[in-house]
Amino acid sequence: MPTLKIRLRSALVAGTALLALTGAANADEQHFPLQSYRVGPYAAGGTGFFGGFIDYLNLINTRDGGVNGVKLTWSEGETQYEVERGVEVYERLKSRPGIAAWNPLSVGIAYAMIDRITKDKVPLITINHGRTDSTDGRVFPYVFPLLLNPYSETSGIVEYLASREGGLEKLKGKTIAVLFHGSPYGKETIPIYELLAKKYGFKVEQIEVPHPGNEQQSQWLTIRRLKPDYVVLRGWGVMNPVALKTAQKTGFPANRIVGNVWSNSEEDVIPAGEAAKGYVAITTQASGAEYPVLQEVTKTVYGAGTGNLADRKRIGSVYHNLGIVNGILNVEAVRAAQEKFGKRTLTGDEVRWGFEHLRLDEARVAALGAKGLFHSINVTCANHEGEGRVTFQQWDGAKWSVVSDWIAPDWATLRPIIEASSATYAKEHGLTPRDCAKEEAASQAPAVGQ
Amino acid sequence: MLAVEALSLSFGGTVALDRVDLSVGVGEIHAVIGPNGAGKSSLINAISGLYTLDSGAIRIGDDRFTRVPTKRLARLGVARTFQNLALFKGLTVLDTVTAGLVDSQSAGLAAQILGLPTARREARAQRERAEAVIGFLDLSDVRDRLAGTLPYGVQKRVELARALVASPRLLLLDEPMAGMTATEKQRMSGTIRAARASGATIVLIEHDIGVVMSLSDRITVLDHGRRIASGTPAEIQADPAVIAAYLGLAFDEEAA
Amino acid sequence: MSPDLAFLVEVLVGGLLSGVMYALVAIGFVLIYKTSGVLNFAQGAMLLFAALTFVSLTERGVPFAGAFVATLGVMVLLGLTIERAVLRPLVNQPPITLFMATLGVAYVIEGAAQLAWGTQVHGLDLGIDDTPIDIAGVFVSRFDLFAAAVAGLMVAVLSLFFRYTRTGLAFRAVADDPLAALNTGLRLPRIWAAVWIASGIVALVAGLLWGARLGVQFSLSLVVLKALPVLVLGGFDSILGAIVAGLIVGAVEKLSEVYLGPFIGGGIEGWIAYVAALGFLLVRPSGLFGVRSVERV
Amino acid sequence: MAATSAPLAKTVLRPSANAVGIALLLVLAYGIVPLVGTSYLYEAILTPFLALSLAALGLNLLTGYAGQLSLGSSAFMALGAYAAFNLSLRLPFLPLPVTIVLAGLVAATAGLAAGLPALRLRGFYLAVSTLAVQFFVGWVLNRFAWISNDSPSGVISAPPLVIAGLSFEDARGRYLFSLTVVALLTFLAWRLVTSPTGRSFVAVRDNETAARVIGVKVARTKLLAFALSSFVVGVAGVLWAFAYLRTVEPAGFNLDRSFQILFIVIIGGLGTLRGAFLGAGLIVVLPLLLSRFGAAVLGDGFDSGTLEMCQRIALGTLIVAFLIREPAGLAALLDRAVRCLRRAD
Repeated sequence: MPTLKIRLRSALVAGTALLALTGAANADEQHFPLQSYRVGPYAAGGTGFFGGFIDYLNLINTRDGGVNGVKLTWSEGETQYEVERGVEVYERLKSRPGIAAWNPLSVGIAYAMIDRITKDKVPLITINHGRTDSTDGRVFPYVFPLLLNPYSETSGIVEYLASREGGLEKLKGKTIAVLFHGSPYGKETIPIYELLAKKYGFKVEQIEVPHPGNEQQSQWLTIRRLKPDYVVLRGWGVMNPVALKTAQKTGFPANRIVGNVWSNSEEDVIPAGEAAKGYVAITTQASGAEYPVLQEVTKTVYGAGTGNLADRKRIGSVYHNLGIVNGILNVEAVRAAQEKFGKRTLTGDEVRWGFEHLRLDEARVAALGAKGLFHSINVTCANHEGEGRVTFQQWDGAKWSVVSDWIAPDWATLRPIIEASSATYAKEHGLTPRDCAKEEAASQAPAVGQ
Repeated sequence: MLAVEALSLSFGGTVALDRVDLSVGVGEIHAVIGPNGAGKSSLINAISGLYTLDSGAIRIGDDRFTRVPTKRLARLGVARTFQNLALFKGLTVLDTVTAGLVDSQSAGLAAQILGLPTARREARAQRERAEAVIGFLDLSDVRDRLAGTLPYGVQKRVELARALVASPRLLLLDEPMAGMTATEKQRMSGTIRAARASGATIVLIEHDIGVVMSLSDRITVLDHGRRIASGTPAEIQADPAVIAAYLGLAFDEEAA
Repeated sequence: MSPDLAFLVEVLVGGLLSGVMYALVAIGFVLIYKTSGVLNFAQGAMLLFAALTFVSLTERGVPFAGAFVATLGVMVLLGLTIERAVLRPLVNQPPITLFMATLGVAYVIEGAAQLAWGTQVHGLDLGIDDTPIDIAGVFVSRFDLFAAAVAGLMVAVLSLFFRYTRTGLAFRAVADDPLAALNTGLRLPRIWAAVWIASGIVALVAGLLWGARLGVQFSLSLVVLKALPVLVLGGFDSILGAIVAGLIVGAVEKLSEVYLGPFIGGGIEGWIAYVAALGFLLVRPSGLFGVRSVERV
Repeated sequence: MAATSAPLAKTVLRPSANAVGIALLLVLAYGIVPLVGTSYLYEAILTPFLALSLAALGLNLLTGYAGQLSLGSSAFMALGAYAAFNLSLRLPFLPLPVTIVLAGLVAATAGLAAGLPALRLRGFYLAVSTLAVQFFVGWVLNRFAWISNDSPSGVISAPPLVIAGLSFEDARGRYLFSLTVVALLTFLAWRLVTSPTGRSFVAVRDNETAARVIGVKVARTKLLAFALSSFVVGVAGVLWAFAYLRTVEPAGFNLDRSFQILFIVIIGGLGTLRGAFLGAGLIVVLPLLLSRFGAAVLGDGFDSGTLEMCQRIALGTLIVAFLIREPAGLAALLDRAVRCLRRAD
């Protein structure tokens, strides 16, 4: 039985196996089913992210005894990043009691789950990825593309380039080449780059790299001819190191290449070796293990031998820290919901309310030991992204270091496009968008029957 | 019925057939003999259009070709067997023999799948015809066996049945009795005569001189890609060139 | 040179050098196909396995030479195992069956490689500085030149081997006519084993060069997809064909991506080589250097 | 391709016994499963099993019966899925069955085009040309945004499954819908392979020259095999998209999927209809069983990554083992088992 494994895991978490096995049955538990991927082409990202997520849940259980006494549990199903396996895992685990939220870290799986989780009334967290228009919580009540959606990412990158040039007005006349992965994912931001190019007067050239991207000679020769001021890498998997290598080969400096959120990890630069030195990439969470929360994870979780990463050197890596941040956001959403509904096992719908009231200002982030790890978040009923800030890190050949301020994307420009898209979705699916003001007023009233 | 005119054929520089002539009259059993490598099978393959000729022409009935279109063979009333069995090893004997009627198939795909009366009638007729040939060649016992699983001699007969089922005007047999016992050969000879009696002209490649002499109306002898003789069995037996070639062969075979 | 011309030359040179890399993978296929008629789809997995083994050893502190020799040993063993466990029992089966078996083998090797060495992404530094050389305004990659030299060396060694050693001669005899070779007393299994070892070594060399280009990771096995059009064009049985076709495929791919891409949409590299190779084949069924085979019935 | 993959496994059961078996299966599938099934059974096992079975059935017509190896089946699944999506989007008045048939025809037309090289190429060359189709279709789906209705992410979501006011929207409904489509097409496929055309398929597979000599229209037969196979595979794509996942992205129809379908055919048995079902059953259920088994037996020490690697190895080994030991696949094993049982009677 798969539960055996989970039990064993939680046993180790609690420190003494017997105690936990006997105690677990009665205590309140909040469950996180994980559609993880630890093998296949994207295993590196999966092990880091789910490792970090589990490490943080472990930390909360070990250090705090759960969230207000409610134990956090999880179970894993391997998906290999394949949609149908993700669906299988969803169907297999969805009947677990006390499910708080789903966190697939896969666009394809997330899409396949939207209908299902909406029907089953459980939140779907797609941190840094997912469906852009699900930012509009009025149409997608259960979907949360926390911190960053692809459009914000695009705007964030442009803002960053502007800051390097000395202001948005300095972008005028510049040329930016966008090298994108030949997939719907890669193409998603094409119109946004066009829009911002028009708005700020720079020239944008968008060049496609066919999947998997292990050959980019022609693309980089084209870039060499265009002589752009910057190249934005909207990459995926093996395409990233190959891009950096080929850039070097064609004489394009790495410090003028800026990677997007799927091109920002150690796995993207290490294979490129020397060629990656100086490369810059966007992120929502800084890397490094010096933040208090990571210190605690290292001490409490890895110290007790229950760390999830096989290789301790990966503590503080980009994906591991994303997992940690994801853990913070999930846990704090549960906490927020508990404030309203009581300190017990919550339903998915109640946790959703928690996510919609997930407000972590800089002070709170610091209190959580994550000052500098990520900036802040402010999720509302209408804005499921939560105004996440981005920062940029540069690779020095061994580690990433932050080289920019926390930058706020230009949400105001993007919001109308998102709303137009979500309106189309609502129409196609015969949905009426929620009235957030009314719901907010209603939820201010004391909850009934708690 | 069949005329081969000055046919030449080569493979990458090696001459297989050199200006060979062959003329087969209607209703004749015509044997082609010669030592190994004389070009007998190449001749049959050229007649059935599997090889492209260097020069020369082939006349089948009233049509004259410089390259015989293989896909029209059945339409021309030509059927053949192969030296090294060319059966469909995944079909049963009944299906294999029925497949020999494919050229006259008229019911379309939709009719077949939906089982329309036309298709059903046709299938019944084909089956009856195939059963008749199977009975004629004594294959009823193995009717439902996969062709590929049968003994060699039986497979040879299945192949002949597949060729005979369409009642061809011209039947090309490439060593139909290879590997058979004397009794089997006897029966095969009878079958071939019966086929001729039902209207087929037959071209036959065979090594067993005894069988050839008793069965054939006329014989053509090839050696090293050339025709060295042609005539009735009696004429061939007396031909010095043939005797020389066959003495040489006998000598070769003993040496080997 | 005018800028446009210089650019054209640069694209062409880049394409030709990429082509060498494709040919490098293709040669592994040719070796096996020539002697045993098997299109070994597992070649990509072997490449991944070799690179992963090598890199994992160096990361554990084994020096370059030691890791190379050890990996060589592992590849020899792998080649022998595949030959013995999979192809020997399937001898005399139709080529397509053998091909499908190699698909299965590819799965096994990919699984085993990652089970043994993990799914981590590794960098592989062969110590070649890859800053471009500027020749009259045309940038040429040092690494690609190095790779081309290695490929050239490998082809030279292979042809010397075939021309002058006993095994090599036997190898050629088998390639020309397996039956005849069998009759003259050559021991086919031994030659097949030798061939699988050779292709294991080719996989190692190609794996290191490709690994240095892409990083050592799962998608390394996908380079077979780049080699297939080369094989179609050059013929499955000609080393010279693989080299020439590699160059052509590389050039066609880059030129069409750069000059055709803007008109029909970018990212056509994934299939244009296939279409070009097949188009050529439809016009000239025997391929670049192949001899028209005669159908035996 | 002169190469033959495996002989047509001969039915060892008497027709009547066969008929009884099929009737029992249908009773089970229609009568008993819907009463006792859980949502997990329908959504995670039966519906994908049915869709993959159908895809394998389609590929088996081409590869198992007509002997033409294709490595691009998932491209035709994609074409079926995207065609059905566009038809239901742009011609919403069409009843669902018509949409599905039209989508199948779109896939069949593409199959016809993809089959053209088969007239000149054989064996590996043909296999590689089907790879070209795979990559080309992937590129086209990605290239033209209107195919996914300008969805920024390229992911499409399926319309509701409603036929004549009857909704098949819940898990059981989608299972029954798939079951019906699969049963119908399997019946038609059975009619096909037992027809003179089916005989011609096998003739071309087993000996193309002999087939041509007896008058089989080889070119036409090959093209027909490509078209019919693609039709079935295309409909399987519709099931995959509409009944199973309900959202579809081009990446879901990649080379791995094509290989998966080919593996189903090999393991199940080339040139048998029930092989497709047996193979799909194994491919769908095996990973689930293995992961349950691994977790139960080895508990914590056995992480999911290791398990997946072992599965990959097991799958590859199975392929090789079947090719060596039982080229006729599970279907032949089943026949043998049945024969043993009957002898024991």
